[in-house]
Amino acid sequence: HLPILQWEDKRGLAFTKNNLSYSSSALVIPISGDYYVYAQVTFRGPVESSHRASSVTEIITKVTDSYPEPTQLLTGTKTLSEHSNGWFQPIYLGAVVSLEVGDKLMVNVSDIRLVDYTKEHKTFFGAFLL
Amino acid sequence: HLPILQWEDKRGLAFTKNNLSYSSSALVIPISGDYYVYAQVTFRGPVESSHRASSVTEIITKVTDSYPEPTQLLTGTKTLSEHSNGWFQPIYLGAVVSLEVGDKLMVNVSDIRLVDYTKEHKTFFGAFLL
Amino acid sequence: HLPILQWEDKRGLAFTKNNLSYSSSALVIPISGDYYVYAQVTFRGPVESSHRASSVTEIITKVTDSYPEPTQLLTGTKTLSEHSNGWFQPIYLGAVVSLEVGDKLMVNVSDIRLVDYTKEHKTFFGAFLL
Amino acid sequence: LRLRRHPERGRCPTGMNWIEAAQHCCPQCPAGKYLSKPCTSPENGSECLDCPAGTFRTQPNTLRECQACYECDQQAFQSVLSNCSATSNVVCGCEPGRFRACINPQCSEFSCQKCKPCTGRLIQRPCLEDQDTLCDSNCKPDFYREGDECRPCHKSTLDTCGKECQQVCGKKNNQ
Repeated sequence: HLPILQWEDKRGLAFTKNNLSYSSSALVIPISGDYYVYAQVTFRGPVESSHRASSVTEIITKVTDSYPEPTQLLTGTKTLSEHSNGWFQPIYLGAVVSLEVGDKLMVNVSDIRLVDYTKEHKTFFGAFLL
Repeated sequence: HLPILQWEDKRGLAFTKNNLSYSSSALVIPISGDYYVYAQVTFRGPVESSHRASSVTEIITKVTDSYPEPTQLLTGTKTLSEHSNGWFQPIYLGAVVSLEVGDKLMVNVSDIRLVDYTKEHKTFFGAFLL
Repeated sequence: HLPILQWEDKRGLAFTKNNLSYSSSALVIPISGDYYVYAQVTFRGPVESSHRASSVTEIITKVTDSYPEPTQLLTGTKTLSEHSNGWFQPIYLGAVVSLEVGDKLMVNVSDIRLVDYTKEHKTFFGAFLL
Repeated sequence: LRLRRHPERGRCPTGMNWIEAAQHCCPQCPAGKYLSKPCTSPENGSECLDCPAGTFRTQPNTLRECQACYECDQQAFQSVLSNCSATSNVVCGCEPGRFRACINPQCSEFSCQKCKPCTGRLIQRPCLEDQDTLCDSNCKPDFYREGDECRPCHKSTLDTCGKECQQVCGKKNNQ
């Protein structure tokens, strides 16, 4: 599977409430219902000249105890035609999905080394119950 | 007018509820109010070398029985500087719009051949009442 | 600080309601709570050949009377590898943020000359209380 | 069965539209206006107001607002061909000396590119609104080809210039 991002859930702009909790890289759904789920990952590179990424991908995934396979809910994938001396590429995803209590939401990326984790307002992840 | 996308509204992650119905390529608004409307289209190419797209456009449009012209609500247009051997480009749009009962929402694209319809988590469309 | 965009709040698709008001370039928060805040800016260029922008940035910022520094809530930044004869680049941002009554939300951009202000459905800004 | 006194939703006589809030048909407002208050009954008139400055409606309607006018992208050398009026959107073109280079197939997005000057060549077709100048492939008399360009013959550089230049400019001097 693609690497899973880990998130800050308390400090700065980050918060969880209404029993939507965060544990081991996942948002845990407290009550079944329709949620608007969203995430933005800012990718940046090149990291090492050796590795030339040709594309970047962000996937919001659902994992549920009752099914062994993760479900890909939302995917943003973009090829890179960027020049050598430094590039930035944000990918935003958001949509309504039906979730069950206990479902876990995670964000996977194609290459964790390309993720700009330096500023909380450039890479973020969240959900709210409709 | 630009080509209109058709959508799956029942199988997989797709669903409609609370009387928001889907028919002939459009979401039909059941009650007047403010809705958060969103759509992502993943474009990919080149399809045939003969046709070199220089840009891709996604438009969320409103059509109403009482007015002969569609209204463009949200537009994402991106030029392509992509290399020849395959490119991907997602465009996400979302905003709050005031809608009347019976209004129809559709998604138009600049070139339907460039739309990646292969995976439901890459191209999606929805709305919810605030 | 980066230039602040000014917005139309009454004509066409634009509107404000439920006491969310717009004044001097800012949305003013009427009651404390969690808001989904979003904005899309379509950038386009080149404007004058002399100025070659290498990237574009959009930031949703919060200003509050009780703190002298603005807080960057959401940032989208993208490098440009575009060709000479005209490029377009939309950046969409959206997330849930906790806001206090009286907080002001604004949109800053890296270069105001590169903002496509010509059509209301290409560049927009909004927020709603959860 | 109960006879429906009022037409069902959506079936109004021409020139009238169903108003959901009022649950009856109302006369349309003319182009250039919008519905500020629905009629109290199909027999009465709707209250219509002029589209505010900067907005328009091209068709008769019962909509609650007018559409915002587009703006021409003056920073990108667009010019106003016709201003926005209460009944029509703005129409944009390019400043003199530039032509429309379409960015999307529908050409609703375009950039204004400089017209080719055809220095040293005859103009086959002048620069049009949506097409660049078409230059003759051959250089004009007194001009010689250098790569893609046509350069003027100069007496002063005659002996040092290249073969093409010698051929074109040298011959003229010997006549």
